[in-house]
Amino acid sequence: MKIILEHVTRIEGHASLSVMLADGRVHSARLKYEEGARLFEGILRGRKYFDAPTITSRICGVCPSVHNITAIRAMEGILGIQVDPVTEKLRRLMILAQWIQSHSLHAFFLALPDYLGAESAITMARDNPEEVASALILKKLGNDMVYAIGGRAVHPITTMIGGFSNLPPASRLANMRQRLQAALPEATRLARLTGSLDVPDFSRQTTYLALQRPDEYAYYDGDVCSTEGYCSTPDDFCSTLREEIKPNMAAKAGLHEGKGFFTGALARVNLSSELLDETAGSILADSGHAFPSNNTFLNTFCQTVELVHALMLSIKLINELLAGELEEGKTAVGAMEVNVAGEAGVKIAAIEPRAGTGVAATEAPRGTLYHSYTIDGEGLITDDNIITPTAQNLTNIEDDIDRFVDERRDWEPTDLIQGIERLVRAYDPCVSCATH
Amino acid sequence: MGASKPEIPESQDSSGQSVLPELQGWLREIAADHRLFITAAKGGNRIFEEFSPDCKPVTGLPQERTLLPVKKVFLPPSEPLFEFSRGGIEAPPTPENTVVFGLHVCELSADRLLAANMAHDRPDFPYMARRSQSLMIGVSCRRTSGCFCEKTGHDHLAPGEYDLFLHLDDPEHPRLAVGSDAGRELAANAPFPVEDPGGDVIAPAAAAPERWPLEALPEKMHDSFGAVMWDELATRCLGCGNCTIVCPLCYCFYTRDETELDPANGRRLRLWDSCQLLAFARVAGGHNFREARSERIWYRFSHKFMRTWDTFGAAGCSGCGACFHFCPVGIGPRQVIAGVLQVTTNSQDAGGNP
Amino acid sequence: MKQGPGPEPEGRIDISKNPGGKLRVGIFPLTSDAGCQLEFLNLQDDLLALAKAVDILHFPMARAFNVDGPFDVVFVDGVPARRDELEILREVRRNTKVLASLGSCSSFGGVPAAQRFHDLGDLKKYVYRGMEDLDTLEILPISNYVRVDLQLRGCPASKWEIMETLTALIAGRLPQLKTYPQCIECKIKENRCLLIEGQPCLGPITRAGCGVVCPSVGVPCDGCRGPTEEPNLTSAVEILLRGTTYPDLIRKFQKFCSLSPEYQEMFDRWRETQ
Amino acid sequence: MAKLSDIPPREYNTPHNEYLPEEARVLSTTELAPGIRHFVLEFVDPARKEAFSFCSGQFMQVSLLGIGEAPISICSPPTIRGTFEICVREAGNLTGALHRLRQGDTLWVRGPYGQGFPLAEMAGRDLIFIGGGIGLAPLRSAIDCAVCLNDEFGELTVLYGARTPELLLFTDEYDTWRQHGRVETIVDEAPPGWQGRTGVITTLFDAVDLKPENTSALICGPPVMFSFVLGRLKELGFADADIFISLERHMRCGVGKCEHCVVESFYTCRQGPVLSIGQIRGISSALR
Ligand SMILES: Cc1cc2nc3c(=O)[nH]c(=O)nc-3n(C[C@H](O)[C@H](O)[C@H](O)COP(=O)(O)OP(=O)(O)OC[C@H]3O[C@@H](n4cnc5c(N)ncnc54)[C@H](O)[C@@H]3O)c2cc1C
Ligand code: SF4
Ligand code: SF4
Ligand code: SF4
Repeated sequence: MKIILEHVTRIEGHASLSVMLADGRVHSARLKYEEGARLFEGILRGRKYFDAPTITSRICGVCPSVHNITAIRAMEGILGIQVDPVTEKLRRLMILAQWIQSHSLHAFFLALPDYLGAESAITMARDNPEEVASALILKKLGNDMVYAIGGRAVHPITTMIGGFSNLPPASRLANMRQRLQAALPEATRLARLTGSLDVPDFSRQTTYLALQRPDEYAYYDGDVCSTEGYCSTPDDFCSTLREEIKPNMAAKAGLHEGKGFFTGALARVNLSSELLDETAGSILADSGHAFPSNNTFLNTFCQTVELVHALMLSIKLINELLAGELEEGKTAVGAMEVNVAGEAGVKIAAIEPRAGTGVAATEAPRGTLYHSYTIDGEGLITDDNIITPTAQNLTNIEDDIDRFVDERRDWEPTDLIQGIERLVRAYDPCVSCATH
Repeated sequence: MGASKPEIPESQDSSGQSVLPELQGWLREIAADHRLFITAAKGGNRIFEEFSPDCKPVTGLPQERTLLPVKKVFLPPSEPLFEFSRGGIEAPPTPENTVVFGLHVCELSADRLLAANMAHDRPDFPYMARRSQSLMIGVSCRRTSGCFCEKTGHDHLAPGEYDLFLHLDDPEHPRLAVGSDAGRELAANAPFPVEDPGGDVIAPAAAAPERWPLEALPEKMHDSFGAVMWDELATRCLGCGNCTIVCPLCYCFYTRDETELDPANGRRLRLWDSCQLLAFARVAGGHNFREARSERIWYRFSHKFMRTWDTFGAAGCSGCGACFHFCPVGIGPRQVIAGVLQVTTNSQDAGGNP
Repeated sequence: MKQGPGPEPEGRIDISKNPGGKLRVGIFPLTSDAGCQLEFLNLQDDLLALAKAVDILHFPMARAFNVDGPFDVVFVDGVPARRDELEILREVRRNTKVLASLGSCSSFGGVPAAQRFHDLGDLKKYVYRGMEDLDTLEILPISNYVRVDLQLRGCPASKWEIMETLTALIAGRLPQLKTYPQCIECKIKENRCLLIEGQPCLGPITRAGCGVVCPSVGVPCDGCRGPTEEPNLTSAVEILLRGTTYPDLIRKFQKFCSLSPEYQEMFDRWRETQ
Repeated sequence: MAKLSDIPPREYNTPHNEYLPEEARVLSTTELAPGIRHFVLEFVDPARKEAFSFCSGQFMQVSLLGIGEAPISICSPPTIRGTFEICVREAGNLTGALHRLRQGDTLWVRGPYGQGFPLAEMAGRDLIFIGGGIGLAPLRSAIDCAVCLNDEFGELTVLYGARTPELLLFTDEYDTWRQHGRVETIVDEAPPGWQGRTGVITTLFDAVDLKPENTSALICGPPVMFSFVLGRLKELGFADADIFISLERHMRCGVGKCEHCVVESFYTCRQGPVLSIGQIRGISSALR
C-alpha cells in the first residue's frame, strides 16, 4: 500500500512524501519536490547581463541576496570588474544577514517546534514565549540588516554590478551593530538550547562539500573542498558535478564522483569548525557532540552555531566599515542600465559588455550555490547554469531516508513517517531553489 | 534629457553664493522655542526640513525653489483627522508655534493664497490650527530656470504679507525687513540690520516681464473646454501626478479609514490626492465625471486660472515652475496658457465650450 | 471609493466575515519563490498579535496541521505550473469568500511568465535535457482559472497591503489598495527624480503600494507592481528611451508583469519588428 | 468675491473642527426596496438634537468608524424636528456597512452641508418633482415639506421613474402626496402582470398638464436622465431659473476644500448640490 503525505510541512516550498507500506510496516519512502518548473535558466537566455541578478533573486524568497550577489559576482568576473573593499564588505554583510534571516527562520520556526513538541511556532509561542521572542528578535535583525543595506528585506535592490546604488548611512550601521551586540546573548542561549536537545541517533557515512579558505570560515568565496580531500575551483567543480534528472520532477539531483553528497551548515562545520569565531566555537565544543559528525540531524544545531558566528563576524565587519572606510564617495556607485551621476555624485565609467564565461560560488544558508553564465559581445546571456544546495542534496536525502527506514523497520508507521519528516526538515530543503 | 528642458543650474551647495555664518546662530535661537523649518539639500534638490541640532546649515543663499512647497508643513501628505477607539473620537493635538525660514516671494504669496482658501467659508481646522500660529521668513530668491512669477502676479509682497524678509540683493549687506508685529519680536535678536517697517518686496525681474491677462483668463479657460489643445497635451501627459504634488497651490485630498487588528481602534486619515488621476472624479457605481485625460488637464488649469480667480481675484499659480520642472514630459503653465490665449472664442473647429 | 480596487471585479466581493468569530485566513502556496509568504512571516512585530487576532488555518510553510476551509480570505502565492496545482486552486476558490492573489506571480504570472517569449519545448530541452514529459503548464495568472477578488501585487507583495487587507476585512471594509502611480509617493518622499535625470524609471506607469522602495535607493522602478490604471505607454516609452535602448526597455517590461494586458500591444509591435 | 486681504491668516481664529463627526443613533431602520434601506436617526447629544436644523436638499456626511464616510441626502422634511431620516442604496463599503446597522446602533454624522432647494422662494407656485431611482430621497424631503406647508404652494406633481417596480421608493406615501396633486410613476423593465407604465421618464410628461410659467421644477436622479428631462422642460417653456437640479459628485470634505466635486467654478458640495439651470448654463460638463 502506498500513502502519500501531500505536504511535508514547515519547509520552504512544496514537497511530498510517498511511503510504501508492507505488512503494516514502512517498507520505503520517497521524497518528491512538488513545485512546477519555472525554467529560470531557460528564460535568462537572451536577457541582458544586468538582468541576471534581479531575476535570479526571484528563484528563492528565503535566500534572494545570495542568488543576487552570486549572479553579480559571476558577471563581474566576465566583465573584468574589480570592486572596492567597501563594496565587498557590504556584500559580505548581506550574506551574513541572509544567514541570520534564514537560519533563525529554519532553526527556530520550522525545525524547533519538532523538538519542543509544538505544531508550529504559533503554538510554540504559547508554551515557550521567551524562546519565540528571542527568535523573532534575531529574525527581525537579519531582515533589518538586509533592508538597511539592500533596500528591502526580500529581494535586494541596491546591489549592482560594480557596487551599490546607495550606501547605508553610518548611523544606520552603528545602530545595527548595537542591535547585533544586544542579540548575541539571545543567539547564544538559543544555540546552546538547540545543542542540548535530544537528536535521533542516526549516522551515515557520506561526503561533505563546502567552500573552504585557509584564512577564514569560508562563505563569500573560496575553493570547493570535501571531507574526503577533494579540492578545486568552483569552475572546475561545476564541470565535474553531475546533475541527475529525476522522472517528472522539476529538480535535478546532484552527484559528485557518482555519489550523493551533503552541502550546508553541517558540511561547513565538518570542514572548517576550527575557523569559527571563538564564541561560536565554544558552543560547538560544549555541546557534547563530536565534529566532524555524520548525523544529519545535527545540521540544525550547526545552523544555530553559525548564527552566533554570523553575529560576531557582522560586528567585526561593521567596525571596520565605521573605522573610516565608509565615507561617501569612497566606494563606486554601481552601474545600472544607464550610467549617470549617483547621489554621491560619482560618475561611473560605462560598462562595455564583452563575451565570456564566468562562475561564482557562495555559501548560501543551505549550502554552496553556483551561478555560471556565458554572455556574448552585446552582453546577452547565451548559456547559464544555476546549481542550488537543495538540488545538490537530493541524492543524499534519498540515501538518508533509505538508511533511516532500514534501521527502524519495527517502528509504528505514523512515528516513522514523522521521523522521516524531521529528517527531511533537518536538511532545511528549499523547494523553490531546487526546482527553479 | 530632451531639448525641451533648459539646463538645471548646479545644486545650491556648490553655487558659491553667499553663506551667512551669523544666520546659523539666529536660527538656532529661534529653534529653541519654535518648531523651525529651514531649507536643506537632498539628492540635488532643496527641501524644507525640520531644524535639528545636527541639521546641515543653510548655505548657498539665495537658493532655488524647494521640491515640495511649504504646504507640506501645514497640510501634511498624510495626517489623521482624528483617532478613534472604544472611547469615541479624538482629534490630534494642535502643533505649537512654527517658523518657516527661506521662502521666496512667490512661495510666500502662494502660501497666503492657500491660507485664504483654507480659511474661506467653512475653515479647514487642522490646516488653520497650524497656519494661524506660524511665522514666515522670506529670503531673496535666485531666479530658478523655468519660473515666471511676473506673469502670474505673485512677484511682489506688501508689508503684512510677510512677517520678516531677508533681503540679499547685495549679499555683502543683508537687511531684514519687518512686515508684521509677530515678525518684529523675532527680529529683536537678528544679526542683521533691521528695516522696520519694511516696505514692499519685489522679486527680481525676468527677461520678458509680461503679465498674463489674468482678468480675461477665466473666460478664455471656459471657452477652451474641449479644445483640441487639451487632447494634444493628453497624448503626452503620463498622468503621474508629479505636477500637483509639487505645486504650492494644489491641495486636494482624499480620506481613508485605517484600523488596527482590533477594529475598534484606528484613525481617519486624509492624504494628498491628485486631480490628474483617473479615479479622482469617479463615483460609486463606476461613473466617472472626468474620464478623459484631456479633461483632467483642463480641469487642473481651470482651477488655477478660472476658479481661484473667480473666488479670490488672484491666479492659482504662483509661477514657481515646479510642475514644469518635475514633469517628465515637460508640460508647464507657460506653454498651456500660450495655447489657451490662442483658442478663439466659440471656435467650433477647436471644439471649445459653447 | 476612489483609491479602491482597480478594475471593478465582476460581482460583489463577499467581505462579511464568519459571524462573531475570528477572520479565517488561509495562505496557499503554488509554484513560487515563497518570498511573498515570507513577507507574511516578516510581519514580525505584528505576527504574534496577528496570530491572536485571526485564525491562520492554512499555512503549510509555518504549520504542521492545515485545514482546507472554509475561509473568509485566502491568499494564493505563486502560479499554477503543474496540472495538479489547478485542482488546488479551484478547490480553494470554492472554500473561501475572498480570494486574493499574493504577489506579481499570482497576479500576472510574474518572472516565470517570461517563458512565453520562448518555445516551451526548447526551454524544457535546455533545462532538463530532453525530459519533455515533465508536467508543465503554461504560466498564466490565477485569474485565468478562478475569480480573483483582490490583487496584492508586487515582487514581493508589500507588507503594508497584506496588513491593510487583513485589518480591513476584520473591520468589514474592502481594503483600499492603491491604484495611483509610484511618482506620487516618490515626490512625497522628496526623492530626486531618476526619470528626469535620464534613467529608465517605470514609476509614472507603475502602481504604487511598495513605498517606492527602488527609486528611494536610487534604482529606477522595474515595474514589478504592474501598470497603473490607464497608463500612457506611448508617451512613457518615448521618455524612457532617453535613458535606455528599445530592446532593453522591452526586456524591462517583460520582466515581472509581462502578462498584463496593457503591455501586449507593445510586445506585438516589438515582435513585428524582429 | 472674497478678497485675499480679508483673510489675514495669522489673526485667524479657528472656531470649529469641521471634520469631527458626531454620534447619532438609529431609531428604526427598514428595507424600502432590495438593496435600499431607510433609517430614522437622532443625535445622541441632546443639545445637538435640539439645535439641529436643515433645508430640503441638503446632505450629511455619514460615516462609520473604520469603514469610511460618504455624502447622503436627508430624506425627511425639515418640518420634523428632533429626528432626521436617510435612505441608503448599498453601493460599496460604507453603504454596505450601513445596511448591517440595526435599531439602537450608532453611526457618525456631520453637516448639514450644501444648498438645498430654495423652497421659500417658490412660495405660491406649483411644484413639479422629477426623480429617478434613489434620487427620490432628497425630493421626498421637499415633497413632504410642501405637503406639510400645504397652503404655501400651488399644485404638486411628482414624476418618478425606477428600474423595476420593486425599486420604486416610498410607495406607501404616494396616496398622501396625491391629496395635494399628482404622482405618476414609470419603470424601465417590469415583470409580467405589472399594471403600471414602462418606458422612459419623459413619457410621464404626457400624462400631466403643467403651467410652466408658474411652476418650479425640482430634479434629482442619475446623470443620464438629466438631458432628456431638461430638453422636455425647455420645450414646455420652463425658464432656466425655475429648474433646480441636485447634482451628484465625488465628495470627501463637504466644505469646498478637497476639490473633488468641482464643476468649473462651482463646488457642488458648497454651492450645490442643488443648482438652478440658470447657474450652470454654458457649463457643458455640469450635466454629464
Ligand atoms: C450630494 C450627494 C448626496 C447623496 N445622497 C445619497 C443618498 O441619499 N442615498 C444614497 O444611497 N446615496 C447617496 N449618494 C451617493 C453616495 O454618496 C455613494 O453611494 C457613496 O459615496 C458610496 O460610498 P461607499 O463607501 O458605500 O462606496 P465605496 O466603498 O466608496 O464604493 C465605491 C466602489 O467600490 C467598490 N466596492 C466597494 N465594496 C465592494 C465590494 N464589497 N465588492 C465589490 N466592489 C466593491 C465598488 O466598485 C463601488 O462602486 C449621494 C451622493 C452625493 C454626492
Ligand atoms: S501650477 Fe506649476 S508653476 Fe504654477 S504654482 Fe503650481 S507648480 Fe508652480
Ligand atoms: S524617480 Fe521614478 S517614481 Fe520617482 S518621480 Fe521620478 S519617475 Fe516617478
Ligand atoms: S519601485 Fe517599482 S520595481 Fe521597485 S518594488 Fe516598487 S514597483 Fe517594484
